Amino acid sequence: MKDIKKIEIIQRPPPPEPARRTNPLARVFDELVRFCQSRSMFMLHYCTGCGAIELPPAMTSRFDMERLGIQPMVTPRQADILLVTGYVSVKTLKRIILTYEQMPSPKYVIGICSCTVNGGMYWQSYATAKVLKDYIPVDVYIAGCMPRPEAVISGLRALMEDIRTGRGDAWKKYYQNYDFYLGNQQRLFGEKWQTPTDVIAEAHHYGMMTDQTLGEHTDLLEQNEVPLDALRTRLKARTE
Amino acid sequence: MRPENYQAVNHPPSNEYELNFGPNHPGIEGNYAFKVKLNGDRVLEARADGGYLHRGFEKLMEGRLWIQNIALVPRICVPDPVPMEVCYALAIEELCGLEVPERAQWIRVMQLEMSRVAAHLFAFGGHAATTGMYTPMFWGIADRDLILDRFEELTGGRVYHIYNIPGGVRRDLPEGYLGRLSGLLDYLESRLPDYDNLFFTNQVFVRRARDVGTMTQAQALKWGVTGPNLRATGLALDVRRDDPYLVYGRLEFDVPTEAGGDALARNLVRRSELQQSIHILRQVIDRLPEIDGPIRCPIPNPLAWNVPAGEAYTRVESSKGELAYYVVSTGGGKPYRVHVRGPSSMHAVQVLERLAVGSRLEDIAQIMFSLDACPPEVDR
Amino acid sequence: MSGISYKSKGSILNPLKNLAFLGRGSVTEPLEPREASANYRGFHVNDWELCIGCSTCQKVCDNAAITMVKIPGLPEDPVKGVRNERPAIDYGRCCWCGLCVDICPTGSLALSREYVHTCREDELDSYFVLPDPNGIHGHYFPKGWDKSVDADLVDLERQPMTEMESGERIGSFAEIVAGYSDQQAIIEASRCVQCGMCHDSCPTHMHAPEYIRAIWEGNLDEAVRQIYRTNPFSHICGRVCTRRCETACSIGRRGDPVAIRWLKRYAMDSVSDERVREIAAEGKVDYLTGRKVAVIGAGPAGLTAAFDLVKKGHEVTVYEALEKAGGMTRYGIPEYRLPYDRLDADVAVITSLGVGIRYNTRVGRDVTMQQLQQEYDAVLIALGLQMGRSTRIPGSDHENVRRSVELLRMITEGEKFDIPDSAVVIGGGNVAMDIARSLARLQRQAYGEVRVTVVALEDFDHFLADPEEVKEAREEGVEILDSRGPKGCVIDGQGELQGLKTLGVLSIFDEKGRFAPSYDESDEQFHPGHMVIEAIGQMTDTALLGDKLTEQLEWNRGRLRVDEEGHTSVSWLWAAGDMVTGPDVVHAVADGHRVAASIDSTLAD
Amino acid sequence: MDKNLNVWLDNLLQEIEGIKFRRKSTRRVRIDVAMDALPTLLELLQGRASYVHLSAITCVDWPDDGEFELVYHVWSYETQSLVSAHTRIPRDPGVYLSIYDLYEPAAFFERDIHEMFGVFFEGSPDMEKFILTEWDGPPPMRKEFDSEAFVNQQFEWQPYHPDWLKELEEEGGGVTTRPEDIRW
Repeated sequence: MKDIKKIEIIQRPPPPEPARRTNPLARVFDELVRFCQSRSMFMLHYCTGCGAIELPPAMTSRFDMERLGIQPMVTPRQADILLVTGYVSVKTLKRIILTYEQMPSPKYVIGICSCTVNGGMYWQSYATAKVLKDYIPVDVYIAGCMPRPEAVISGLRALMEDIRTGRGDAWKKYYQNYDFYLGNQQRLFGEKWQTPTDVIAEAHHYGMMTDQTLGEHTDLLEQNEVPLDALRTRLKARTE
Repeated sequence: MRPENYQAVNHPPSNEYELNFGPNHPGIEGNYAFKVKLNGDRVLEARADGGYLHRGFEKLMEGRLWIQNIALVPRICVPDPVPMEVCYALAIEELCGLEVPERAQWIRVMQLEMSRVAAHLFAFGGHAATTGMYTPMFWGIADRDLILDRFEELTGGRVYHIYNIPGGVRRDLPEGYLGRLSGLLDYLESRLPDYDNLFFTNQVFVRRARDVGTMTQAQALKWGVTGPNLRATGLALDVRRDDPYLVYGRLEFDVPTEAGGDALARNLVRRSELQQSIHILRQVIDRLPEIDGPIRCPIPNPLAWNVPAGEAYTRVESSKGELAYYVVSTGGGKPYRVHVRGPSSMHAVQVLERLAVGSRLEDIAQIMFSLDACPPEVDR
Repeated sequence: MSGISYKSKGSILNPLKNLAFLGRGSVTEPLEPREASANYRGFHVNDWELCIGCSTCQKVCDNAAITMVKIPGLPEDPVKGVRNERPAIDYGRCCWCGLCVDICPTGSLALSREYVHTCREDELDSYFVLPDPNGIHGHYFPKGWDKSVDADLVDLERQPMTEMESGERIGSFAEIVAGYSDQQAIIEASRCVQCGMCHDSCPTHMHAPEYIRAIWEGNLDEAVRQIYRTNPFSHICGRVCTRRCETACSIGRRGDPVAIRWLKRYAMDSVSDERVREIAAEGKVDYLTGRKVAVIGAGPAGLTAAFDLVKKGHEVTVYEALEKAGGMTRYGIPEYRLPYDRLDADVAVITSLGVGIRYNTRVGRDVTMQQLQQEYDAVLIALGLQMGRSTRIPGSDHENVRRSVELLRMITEGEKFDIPDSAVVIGGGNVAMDIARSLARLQRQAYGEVRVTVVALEDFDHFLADPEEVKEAREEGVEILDSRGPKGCVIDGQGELQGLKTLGVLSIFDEKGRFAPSYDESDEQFHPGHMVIEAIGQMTDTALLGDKLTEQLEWNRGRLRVDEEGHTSVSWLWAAGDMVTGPDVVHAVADGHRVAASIDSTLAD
Repeated sequence: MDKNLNVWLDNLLQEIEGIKFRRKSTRRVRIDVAMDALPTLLELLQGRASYVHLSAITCVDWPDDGEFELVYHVWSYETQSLVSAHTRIPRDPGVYLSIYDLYEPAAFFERDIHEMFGVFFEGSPDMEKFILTEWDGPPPMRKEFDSEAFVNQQFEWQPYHPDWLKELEEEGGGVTTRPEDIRW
């Protein structure tokens, strides 16, 4: 059964060419879409690290990111931006990847603080992942430890500008180079690492299959695939 | 491709089910999670799941010089960093026998209270947001930001001040600083009635928080609850008064209490502490100009600094409760062992797990925010 | 209980309270970033003019965020303590704690008020920044967190050295400097930031950071071990070294440099002579190579070479014309600066390793160079500068016009001479100070008062002698006059020397930088003195080489020409020490090591 | 306060053998006690001397002695003083008794010590992993675990090579000392 599937993967058709819009009207339409997109973004409400402490000021009246059209959103399914605020412990990184994969495309990742770049001040720590962009593609980095709300807003504006000009497409990299990202994830979490989201199928759907999408790591993914099961929590009866 | 692998999820035969609550959840303070077992929306069992913010601080500190750790310690509790810095500095001062100049002690008290005000504003803002009241959150956080402005002016950093080093503080007050701080206190004091109107006596909040997460005095003592959460059960216990450090022994302040022991009482204690902290800050502003002198005693070259062998246990009252550092030195250039006892390590784990049982699912957020649990303190 | 009445039910009109807020302004800040506070900790700026590349910031950085980068084109000068390296900051690590600023010995590093930097994933290289005065994006931002007196983590003040009072010390030749106590030494050693500038600037590259660290750790054996890695004359160098290390010391940029010389002295004095000998013998090979080396001159250079060679298993014999070893350090340096027993201790370490010294054996008189050539595989000449130069001014051939070298040797040997009741010293170097202060002591002992005048060509801003020497000499009653050139000695009708006439100096060097002093003829002064001492430099007496050898050798303006390793043009002959490098103990030691390595490798072939 | 404490401590000394007592300051007392006697001591402290608040339990690793030091910090709200009870247990097998019956907060600290040091507490209600659920290495707080070496082996660093550095390298300059070369 597994072997058959593996062959199936290899025989997948090459990724289709991204559709080109030659019609000038369509291009104007694209512009408009991007403009609207850049001015209406939902930021996932997930405080992954200490940099999150500067997000409430940025969100609330003093720095007011709502005037940019950015609002917190509680579910990943409706969020556009994932802010990785600072260090990511390995345990959190799993949740970040799960969350990221759940977010609908186009999605944007902002890496805040030093820690997302090169480990930051926890570079010696056995518990934190060091280079975020090895695990998920990042659109914008904001420097600081932690960055002030003004810097966060500057970063968000940079992202908006990228989206408006059509450059904010780091999310495509995740599909195009899925094998690379998965490989790094597997290195950290072990070979059995699985996520409930079928990224390969999504890559097909978006037409973003490249020769980098599949590779040895995705093979491993298929090999170790286990049927989805209800998550079992280990709860013990506790007597008061 | 994937659907063919799907298997039907076996539902338990009763209404009982298990739910992962957090870490990515607006009702969770910080990055923290619960696994809860529910019957309907009634919590049968809750189990804290931490470690999302674990960085191995205690291990990291063993690998760094004594002075380098001053940059590390404030990160252990993000909303209220100053007690961390002061507590660590106090421990080293005890080990080295350093005499902190009086002026530095007053400046430290000033920061501690500023930090407490900021943390309490943040806490009630967060609690308001989970109650569905966004205006108090906006107000609390915006007013906290004004304190951060003063911190920035004093220490050069908005959130991570890295300002207290063993032996004293790193800078003297800027010109006219106390005047501006005094102005800020006037403003904050004028805001207190607004907060009361909007939040603390607002029936929407009062009825939501009353009798949620109630603990008795005996339970609180048994569970190791400290700080405002303990005082909300009617016990006037405060490290600042019982185990005075710095110049707290010479300051006049009340230790406010409430009798209820519920989420409402805990918030009201914090509200009263805002008032007390402002009161303390005013005393500092009055006294500080009279106290001249250095702001730091001489300390050795950081690269050649061996702290004498020994151990010290220092306690500080943070906005969350009793914060303690246990520092062991073997006479080397780096700490041999640093243990951080964050107040939330009780509140966010055992206390929350117990208070949640029997409450409703939506109360978990209420309880967590009313306990002002700070996950990074737990995870460290 | 607080007085908050949460139990009141409120009123339906409560929302009307909102009206009170109608008049309030918005708290919202403009979208553009605000200016940060006056001591904000933003991105780094570094003043490249001030920065010396000492890498102290790198050591204190808790996040390993600082990389030292070599920048070609920047000045690099080990003697001044400047490296052409600058710190580069990794903003993927930095936590903006500002410890690097607080510890920066020069005060070049600061944090600016700039705090916004964003980039895309492929531009992440922009997180690795080489800070310069312009900041990360090349826009000017005012400085934020800067060096301040309060926050300075560098201890700028040196531990005071206990010295004899001038009144006390003038009466005798006892050592002036008391040396550090244990506690003082540890505190002084703790000031070191281990930048290694001293190591780079030292002619023999002593491992000063290592031994200072060892002193701080209380491990004095280790300190001595580190010292003996490069310098067998450590008692001497701990007292009279010209200490280029302290000139280069990065702490000295803004404060007192670490007292490296005194620390070395402390380490040497604290360890017993026997233990020093044991430590010095570590690493000596336990076999003999069967090669024999002759060293002429038991001064620092010759003995250092002998020390190295004997540790490599060669048999070394040192020929010394005088009756004791030490060369100029014994016969040129007065006892109040360098007690003879310490010098003896240094020599004893070397002899204990098996170096044989033949005293009172003058090559050229008692033994010839030809004999040495036949008897030994290699010969090293380390003669030193034992002949004083003369000013050749009118009257300088008078018997009471003496050379400082000769006089100092006589004082050391206890030879009797007529102590003049007044004297004039020509010269402004340390030797001039030595002879002036020695004479002052003798005068005090003989007449109870000091009448010594020193006239120097240089002005005080460019003085050659160490400032402490000048200060101490003055305290001892020596009169020092700067910018005065000698015109002639005044001799009265009876042929008695009466004093020296000097002229004011206009300039010392001509426009090409050559030594050609010009004088102001109208500014003439007379300095009375029954003795005039010339302390203007020394030269080597190479007569012992013999005519044949002198012809074989290559010469450069009267100096023996040697290659970089001290090898002369004659294959079996090497030369080292002051006669090659000029007068300085530590240079001589460095030269001794260099030439020993050369001899060793030649003998091994 | 001090007087009472002294009287009480005298009584205590009579009841437990092998106890060492040192007053560090007016509010800090250090007691060294053998591992068998510690539960008794804590029971007495709690039951008779009002030390009801367990502030923390600290574990200190002394690999050279082959021991773990456990420090129980208990605070008395009445006498307003802190007693730190030190005891040492053998590193191998690293098993000790839980004091959960006496002090409930001990559950958290014991669980934490179990995760971080691998000391098992018999009778503790919960020895499951809490923080390091996704960690399968050795207990990280033990001295022999070298976090920095682990990190360098496990993770890769951001490879910076900015333009300015390329230019400098062309001119003959470049990186001379990396931070990892001079770890202090």
